[in-house]
Amino acid sequence: MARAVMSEIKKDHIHKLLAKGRRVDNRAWDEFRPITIQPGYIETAEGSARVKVGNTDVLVGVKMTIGEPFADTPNKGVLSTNAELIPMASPNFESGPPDENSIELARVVDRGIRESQMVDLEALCIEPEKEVWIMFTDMYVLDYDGNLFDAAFLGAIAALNNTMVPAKANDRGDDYPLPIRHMPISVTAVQIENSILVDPTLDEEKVAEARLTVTTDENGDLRAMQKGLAGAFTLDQIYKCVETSQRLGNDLRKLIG
Amino acid sequence: MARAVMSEIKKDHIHKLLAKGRRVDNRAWDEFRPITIQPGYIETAEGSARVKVGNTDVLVGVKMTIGEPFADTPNKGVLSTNAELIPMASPNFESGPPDENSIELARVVDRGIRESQMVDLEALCIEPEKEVWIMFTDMYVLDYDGNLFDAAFLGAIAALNNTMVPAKANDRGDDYPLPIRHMPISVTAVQIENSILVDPTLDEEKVAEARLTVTTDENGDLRAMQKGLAGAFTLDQIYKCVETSQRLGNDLRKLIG
Amino acid sequence: MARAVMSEIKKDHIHKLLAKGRRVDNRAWDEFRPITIQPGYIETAEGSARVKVGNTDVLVGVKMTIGEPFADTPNKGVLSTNAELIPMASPNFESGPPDENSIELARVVDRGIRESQMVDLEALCIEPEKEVWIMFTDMYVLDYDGNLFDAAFLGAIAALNNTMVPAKANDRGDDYPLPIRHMPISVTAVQIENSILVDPTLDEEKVAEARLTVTTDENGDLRAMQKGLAGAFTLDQIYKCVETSQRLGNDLRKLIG
Amino acid sequence: MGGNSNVKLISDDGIRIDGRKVDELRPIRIEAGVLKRADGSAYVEFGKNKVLAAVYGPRECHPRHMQNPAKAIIQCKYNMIAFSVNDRKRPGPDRRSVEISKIISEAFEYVVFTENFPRTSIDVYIEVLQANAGTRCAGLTAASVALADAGIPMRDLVPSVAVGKVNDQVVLDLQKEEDNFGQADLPIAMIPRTGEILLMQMDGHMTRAEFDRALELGVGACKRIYDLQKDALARRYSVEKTDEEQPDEGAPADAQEG
Amino acid sequence: MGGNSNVKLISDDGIRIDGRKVDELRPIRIEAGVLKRADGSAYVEFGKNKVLAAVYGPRECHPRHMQNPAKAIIQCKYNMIAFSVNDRKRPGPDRRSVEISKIISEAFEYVVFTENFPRTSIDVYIEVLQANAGTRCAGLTAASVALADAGIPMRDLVPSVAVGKVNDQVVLDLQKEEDNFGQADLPIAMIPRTGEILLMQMDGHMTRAEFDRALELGVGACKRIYDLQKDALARRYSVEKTDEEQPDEGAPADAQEG
Amino acid sequence: MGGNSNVKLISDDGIRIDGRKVDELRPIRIEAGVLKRADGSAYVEFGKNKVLAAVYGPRECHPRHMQNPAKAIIQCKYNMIAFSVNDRKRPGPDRRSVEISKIISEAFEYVVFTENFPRTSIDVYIEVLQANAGTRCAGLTAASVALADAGIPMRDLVPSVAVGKVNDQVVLDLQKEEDNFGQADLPIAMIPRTGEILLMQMDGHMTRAEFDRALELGVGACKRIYDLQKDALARRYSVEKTDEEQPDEGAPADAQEG
Repeated sequence: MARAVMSEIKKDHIHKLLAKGRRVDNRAWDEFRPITIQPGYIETAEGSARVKVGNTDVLVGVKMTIGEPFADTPNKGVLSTNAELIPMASPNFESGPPDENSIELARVVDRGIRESQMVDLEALCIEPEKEVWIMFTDMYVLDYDGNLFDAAFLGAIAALNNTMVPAKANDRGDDYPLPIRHMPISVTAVQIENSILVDPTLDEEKVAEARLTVTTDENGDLRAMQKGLAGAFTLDQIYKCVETSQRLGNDLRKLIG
Repeated sequence: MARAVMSEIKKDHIHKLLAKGRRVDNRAWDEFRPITIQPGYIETAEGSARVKVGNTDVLVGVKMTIGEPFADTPNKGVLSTNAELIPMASPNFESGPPDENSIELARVVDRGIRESQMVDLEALCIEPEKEVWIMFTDMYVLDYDGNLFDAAFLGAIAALNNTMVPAKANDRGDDYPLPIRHMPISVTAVQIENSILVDPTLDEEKVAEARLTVTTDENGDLRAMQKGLAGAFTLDQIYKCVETSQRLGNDLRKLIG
Repeated sequence: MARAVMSEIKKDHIHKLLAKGRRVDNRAWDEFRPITIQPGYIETAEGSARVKVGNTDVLVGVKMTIGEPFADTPNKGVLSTNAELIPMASPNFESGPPDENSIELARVVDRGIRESQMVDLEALCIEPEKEVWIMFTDMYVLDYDGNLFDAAFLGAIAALNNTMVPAKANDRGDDYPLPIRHMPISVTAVQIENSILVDPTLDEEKVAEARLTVTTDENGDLRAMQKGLAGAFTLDQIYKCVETSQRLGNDLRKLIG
Repeated sequence: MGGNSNVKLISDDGIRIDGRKVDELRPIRIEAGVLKRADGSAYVEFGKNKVLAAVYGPRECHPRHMQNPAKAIIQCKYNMIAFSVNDRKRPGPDRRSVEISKIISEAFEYVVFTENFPRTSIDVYIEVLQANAGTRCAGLTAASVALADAGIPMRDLVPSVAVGKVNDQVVLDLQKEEDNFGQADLPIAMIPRTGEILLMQMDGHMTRAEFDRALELGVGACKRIYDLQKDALARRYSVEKTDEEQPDEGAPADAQEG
Repeated sequence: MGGNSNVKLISDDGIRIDGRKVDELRPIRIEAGVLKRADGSAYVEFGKNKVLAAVYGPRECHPRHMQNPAKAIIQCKYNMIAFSVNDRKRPGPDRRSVEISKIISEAFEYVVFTENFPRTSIDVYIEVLQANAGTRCAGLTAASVALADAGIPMRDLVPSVAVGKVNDQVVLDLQKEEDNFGQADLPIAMIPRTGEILLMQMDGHMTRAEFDRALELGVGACKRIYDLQKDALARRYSVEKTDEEQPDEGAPADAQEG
Repeated sequence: MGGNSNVKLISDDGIRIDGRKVDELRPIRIEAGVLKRADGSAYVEFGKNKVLAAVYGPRECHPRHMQNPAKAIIQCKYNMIAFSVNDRKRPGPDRRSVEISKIISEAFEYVVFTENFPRTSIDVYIEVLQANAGTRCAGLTAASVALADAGIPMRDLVPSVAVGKVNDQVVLDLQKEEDNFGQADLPIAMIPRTGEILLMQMDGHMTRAEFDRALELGVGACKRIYDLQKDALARRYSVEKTDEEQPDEGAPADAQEG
């Protein structure tokens, strides 16, 4: 995903509006685009959700199989998170193995799930050192109009929230819902000429100097952060992003079951 | 294998002859080129055959090892078919992992063997769910002058017909011939300006609009089909190809031991 | 590593000096550049050494894990040797999987260790057919100024000489030094306009017509050879290289603990 | 094809396990223009199959050595997403999807007026979101609508369906269990206007009579699917007219008709 | 982050297992100009971390389609060598190193005056020879010195350090055991002259107050590392003057100052 | 090299397990011009080794950045087919074949008059159909004949053979068991006209005296193989004259002589 070039006219337009405190689609700086979440969209998955944030469209599915735990965590299930920026979603996405953009996306979502201890991985142990549940979370971007990080993360937590452990089909007792302990939410903002804008569209991303994703939990505690793009943030801007994430996170959390 | 460009003169020549009902090498429309089959060509293989159809030269070998069955077919041997269009065979073949042409070739031959139930895969089970014979059929194209599908398929069935299961070397009793149940034969035809030509040469393939491979068994029943190239067939042309395959298949079958 | 182009002036300079029996850095034809060896350079490795031969800088590390022996050597440890020509070391090295140059380097060093029976591989068997020590020798070229073969080989034998088998951390008794039986040394020479030059610099390699690496043991016996580059050697030149390797090998052997 | 005809998949009354008759299609849903970024797109359901298709192009062809100075090249990529099947599928092309991509590309090369767009590439992406047998046919059907949605001129739309043999009977549009335990599978695609067959594969075991019957069933079903394709494009076009007030922009309709 | 706060890593006196206080850096050693072939290079130790960085460029950018007609592109490759960690790491990039390479490349894109060198590539190679937590920060610190050593003009040097949370306390510059059993990790890099944050990642669990404290600790430590970077370049420069008698060749010093 | 000298491979009368004396070659068969599409080709048997070689070129060199404006590049690919050995070999290059391809390419770079064909590539493909030790030498021998068959001007043909040490004796042209249980292996290739050594590798254990004896044996054997190469080309040429009535087309003969 080479950052696509955008016309100077469009760029100027964004900048001029911003100077007046406005965005192209008339949103407030801290306002998300309309969000729709369709949980359980795919029957062949143990859990799934299709999430649209504006025109950005992401399909997330969770599959679970039985496998061996890692040697250093013998009593914990295994989490594997993958993102596919398929060429269907954008003229700038290419076929092939995950590139640095999809790897960064997958890893940021993965840490947001893993380090927040969202899923009780110990409850996914069947027999210590022998058998645990392996949980594959696959995120497919179907239509790309900016802010993949939040759309994908929303999709992932909605899909996980919706996942039934397929114990019965594997002769391991009755199915049960994935044990969810926390509900972290990520909120991404970009900086454009010292303005902070939440949930950037693709056009805004193209103009943006720096990006910051802040993931917070239901207590407002920080669970993950990722700064991106080539620019820098002042400390004040970072604090502003953190506070915005805490505030908007609470609203977004209500959208999940 | 980008379809190589051919001179307009050569093309015209083929077209003009066809208009008079003739082929460049004077064959009838339903006539194969001379075929030679050398079974047992390679000592290090469990079965092998070198097959020439005109100048097209294919070497097929079968290797067998002991392995685990697939979970959904616990009492059946495993079949693995691979085709290598090595750069030795044509200036248009390139080194590297199998491309779409070799994959299509391998899969069409594989289905011709597998779906026709040519080999009794249950007889290749050693112990259900534990141990079965894995059968690798590797097809190498050494010299390419058209109609790979039929040359490779003839090579494959000749090699299989010639294969001894290496039980002794694996401490599993005495060697025995691979249990063959059916003898499917594929016959490929192309369409050029509404003419149907069997066993196309490379030059004829370059001019051809569409290709149809029809595989029939000793009863004349259909076992596999594959349409290729960018053109289309009328229903009548398809029926003609099927009948030709049934008729010529009987002749070709006699060439195999 | 496309052989980099070098200026005609530099080339002429080397040739003219050679005609007077001299080298650019005033060494004798059979003289090595200054050599420094830092054994035990890396704590996370079971054995390691950083070796400089002139400006050529190589870091070698040995890691050992427990694994299964090969079926045909059930009572022997397993040796795996890998060379990385990382782009840090030269503007002509590229990122990516090992190319033919690093593969040749790794294989020549590997044979020098393996075929010389330098390490007693039988002493690395824990339980025949079940468990043996797998020994990974990784060679990283950090700075490239010619004669990688000898620098890497020196690094490898210095690192092996310095390796403790990590038995304790693997619950297999007490740690013990890797059992070393022989101390082979490689000496590489190039031919430039019928002159033989030992330990070529990068500039000399660029001008060289042919390269010969001869590995001898403490008895002066031959343990490995590899001819490289596009030129040829007369029989007399080969004998000269062999004798030089025997003679200089004894000096270099003293540098290893 | 398991070839196992012991599993009873058709009742004595000729009713299949999902309630269909042997010559009945699954419920089919087709929608055109479902994605924003793509130049054309379509969503198709054949029973429990859910398939998306997107088209980009004609656009500059990369890598350059693949350009054809006389016409556009069609590059179709068929893919099943990881959780579209019961056992997770590793992302990335496998041999099956490479073959399917190739034959679908070849099929569209014939119907698209590629000579109108020399040196370009028309890229068709088919993503199987949920699979239940017959995905290549559903995908081809979707891709054809997506091409029309992208305004790319074609000889005709291309409907596609699989016919098969189950419990010794020829049946239309196999679903998953029928595919797993059936005796033969015959996917076809056709050009309705001329009746020509554009794609045909077959494996399993069919007598000549069964094959003739299967082909007949398939051709008839393709015509019904063709109507649904045209309906979807008509709906898409009328929506566009209403939404965007562009009564003159006739590309999708044109494409659909010729 | 194991998140296991049961392992006692800080004594009741506030002393960590390697003897440091919570706000204390590990011993840091920085040397510039340590390789001959590279255009610029640096060696850095943060405690037991041993990291080499090399810079090539500005040079012709391959492949050509990655060239930017307006400026240089920065291509940073972070890599851990096979025996830099306890369990041998297979050579070649893994997902972690791809991500780290990306964010380090982005950080340098901002500080290097890339517009001075259109169409070129500036290639930065970071090799972790021995790892003990905090390698990306040590690598960034080294790479920044190597860029200066190569005479590439930059806004500022970039110091980097990780702050973390261990046994419910905010601690500076985690070493390996603290990283394995800690509760949060927050690597940052900054531009000392402006106080801006150039790189920031965080995972684990921190309250807002802990985060503020961590950021404060990190910013302070970066300033100390900045001084060490400048010292290393000054030493390198004075050595060069003595050795090579080139009093006018001021590139490293220039780079260091602006 | 198993290095196991306990396995008795030479009888007390000096006879090897396949009946040969220590200084005796296996039966060698060489045929030129065995493939239709290739510009030149050859088939070689050394005992149970069966090797095909094909040459394409001089032809345009891809990728372009590998072109040499002053001469042709030689790209040789040595490959063992999957069923050429007892345990099936996965298709695709392994490290062994990469090394062998490199050293064979280098050898031919010296003998081919590459400066006659600037910017082109001469591609040599060696396929080992059945392997029984000594395949690189059989392959080189075959490739050399294929180059001549392609009419490519060379300094000389290149014969190649391996010498080894078995049961403490120096023996010529090791077959499989001798290679598996032998003590040393020394493949060489030479330029008969000048007596120069073009390829040499050695592994195992040889005293200096053994090495000298091995080299002597190998050089002698190469001369015998050289005669067989010339015979094969002469037969090929006379056949061509008879078959195709082209008495003037002397390329293969020319190539053979210089």
